[in-house]
Amino acid sequence: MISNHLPVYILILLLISAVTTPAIKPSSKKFRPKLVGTLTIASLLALTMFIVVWTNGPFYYNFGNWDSVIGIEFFVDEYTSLFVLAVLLISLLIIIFSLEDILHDIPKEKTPHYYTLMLLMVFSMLGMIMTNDLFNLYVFMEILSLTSCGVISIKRNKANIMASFKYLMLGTIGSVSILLGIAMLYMVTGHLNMGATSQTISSVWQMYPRNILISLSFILTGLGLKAAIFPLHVWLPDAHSAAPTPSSAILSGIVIKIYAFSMIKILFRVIGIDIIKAISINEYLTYFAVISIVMGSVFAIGQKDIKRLLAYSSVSQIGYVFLGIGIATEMGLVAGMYHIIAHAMMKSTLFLSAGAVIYRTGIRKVNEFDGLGYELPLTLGAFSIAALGMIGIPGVNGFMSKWYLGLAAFEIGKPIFIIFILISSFLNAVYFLPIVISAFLKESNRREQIMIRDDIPFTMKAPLVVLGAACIVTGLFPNIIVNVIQRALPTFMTFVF
Amino acid sequence: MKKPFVLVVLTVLLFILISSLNEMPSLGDRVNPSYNEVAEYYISNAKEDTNTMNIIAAIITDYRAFDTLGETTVLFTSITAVVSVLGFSMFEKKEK
Amino acid sequence: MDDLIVKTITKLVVPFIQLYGIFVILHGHLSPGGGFAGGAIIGASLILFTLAFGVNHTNKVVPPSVTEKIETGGIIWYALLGFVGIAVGTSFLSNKIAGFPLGNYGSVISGGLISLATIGIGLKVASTMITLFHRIIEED
Amino acid sequence: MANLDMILDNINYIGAFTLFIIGLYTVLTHSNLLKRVIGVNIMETAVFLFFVSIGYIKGASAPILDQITGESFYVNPLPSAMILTGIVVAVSITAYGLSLLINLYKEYGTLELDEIISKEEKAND
Repeated sequence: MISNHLPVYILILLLISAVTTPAIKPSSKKFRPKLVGTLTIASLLALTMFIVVWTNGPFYYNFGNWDSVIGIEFFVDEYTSLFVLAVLLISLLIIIFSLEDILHDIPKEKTPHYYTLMLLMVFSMLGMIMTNDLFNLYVFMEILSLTSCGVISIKRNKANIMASFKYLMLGTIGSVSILLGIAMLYMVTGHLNMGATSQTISSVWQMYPRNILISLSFILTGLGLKAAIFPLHVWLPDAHSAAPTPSSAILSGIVIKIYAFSMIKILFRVIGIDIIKAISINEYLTYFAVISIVMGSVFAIGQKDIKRLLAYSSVSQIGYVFLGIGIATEMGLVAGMYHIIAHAMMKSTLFLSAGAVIYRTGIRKVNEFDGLGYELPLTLGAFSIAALGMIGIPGVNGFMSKWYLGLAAFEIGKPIFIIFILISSFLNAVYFLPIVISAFLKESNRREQIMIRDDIPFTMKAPLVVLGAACIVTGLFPNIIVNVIQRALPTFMTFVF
Repeated sequence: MKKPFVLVVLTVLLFILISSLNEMPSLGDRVNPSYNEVAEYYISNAKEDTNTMNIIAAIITDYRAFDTLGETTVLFTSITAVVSVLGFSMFEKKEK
Repeated sequence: MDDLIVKTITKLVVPFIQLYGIFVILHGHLSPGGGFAGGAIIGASLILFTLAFGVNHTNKVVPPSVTEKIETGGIIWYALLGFVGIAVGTSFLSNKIAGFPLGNYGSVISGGLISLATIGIGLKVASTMITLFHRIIEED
Repeated sequence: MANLDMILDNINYIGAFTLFIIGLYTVLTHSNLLKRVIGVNIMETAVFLFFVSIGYIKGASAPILDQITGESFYVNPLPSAMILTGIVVAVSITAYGLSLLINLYKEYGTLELDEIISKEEKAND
């Protein structure tokens, strides 16, 4: 199976284009096509990888042809390739959006640095999804946390630098505790490869139970800190509201989901389902998730600034993913993984449309949104589609993940989770609906600037339309994603090496 | 008021960590689980796999070479991030 | 900073430090040290040079455009070494199977991919240290 | 409970854990931002000490095969190889954190968090 070098081609293509971006002057004509071209080629490669995996099953890729225990190994199964494809497509749309929007935030000479950081961020995210080696996961996580702080602090005003410093400090505490957890796992099992570790853990579990418990708690706190679960989410609102729009879209939409997916990989592929049930870690995960769902929405209600409101709603939405992981059954995982992709689409649409509004009218306060629907029908249309999805109206993909979560909660006999999901949907409605209503139904005191068609540049309208349509399509036909997850589930549930 | 609370929590955490030490494989003895067939493979086969004397150089640039590629990328990102934060582009020069 | 004694001593010492740094890089696969340690030594020697002679003097010696090319070149060089493995048909970054000449045991040119990659890493670490140091120095 | 030889023979792990807790304490409670960067560095060194001392074997020598291939007894090379990568990561995070601090110092003139917060309050009201 060595003939299939696709993962390497995607990663190295992104790396080389990220490294050569500073060499091209931003004013030259080749600058933009090169950026968009790299990501389109990478998405096509990801599509072929998905087709290859869909036809003849998951494959391992060993670097340097070493045995999987000796060298580093990539493991690409159905869900990984779908997630890689989704990440690449959404980043492509976000970068297309940012071509015009970023010029408002940073001077033109700085754009090469910004796009290098963005491409390196996508490179490290794909690395984290595909790797099957614990230390390699840590190295990619470091690149991701460094670039995500760099992407915030590129707009050099006081709020950004302070938010990015706070994010850097808390993010580094998270990754240091994850490294300590990996070190403890290595101390007990002697392997860094995920498959080999999970095999040795099941045999060594009786001898060193406390060691594995402590290492697991370090890893979960580190990942929870980086994925902004409720008690550890303090850095997220400042970071995501101060950042330029495309970076807050990619940060909220995809980056925190990558940490959630790494938690799924570590919990189900390294530790294994029976040990998790034995020490009932997933019970505590569900409690944290439920608190995070409710408290995230409660905080979001009181927000005035549109971006802070969306940042707090990300905290509550990541709670859905962790609720799916905490339920730890087939249906729970399906719900969690489905919501990872569904929320990536919805949150990117919300942040991009909020950015378009700020780009055109400069309005950031939520209560000044009345009458904007006439001025920017397309932008606010995409915003309301995604907002309805977040509330959970059928037909948009948000509803499907709540539906699967409800089924999963019902399956394990805990209907209390369904009540919490309904409460949070209600809370979402409390803070999303007023925006949509005031945008479309209220008169705007800026009547005189009525423009029937949006006059935001085409490169900003196209991503919004595509993302809005994607939300609806995956909402109406969820099996596109669910079948893929169903096929990938055996690798998580009973990962026999 | 925050400091003593954090101090207490951290000393409790330290106590838990150190008290759980005697269950962990102890330091420096030959038999602990991390010195398994993987480590022995590196030591015994490094000579004919890579023909080098320094096994650690063999590990970072041959067996696990992809880690070091990630490493050089971390170096590159740190430069880009620092330059994007500190770099006084022509923009600021005109202001000065 | 432009004290005469410091200048003369740096003029004497810097070449030897750099020679030692290059020695550590080239013997990366024979003796302890390697890409990172050797690069740090060379970087430290250039920082000593900047401290003694001031930033703009070093900028003439090691202009920013050169350091930028070394950084980009370092990663491209590493990826190229990896692609040799794919070109030959084995997987990315493979050494002995990809037919790299392993040379005879114990000599400087031995270890195929290892010494080539170590040289690339050494230069990259050295240029990273210099650029970071110059960026932070020029700031205040 | 902690008899003396248990402490003595895994002193590395105890040292690593205490350093980790000291670093965590410095990061969480210090008002000066520069001290927080130093605290993060202490935590990183603690984890590297812990990671390297996993591979340590009493009486074993460094994993460099000497010329006369005497069959001597080597330390586990994998953790020390991994730490090379970790150290470079720690350096780049500190470099980036310090450059952020330089910007903050130019904006606020101070690195004390409470002064920054009071300046912030004065600024926006």
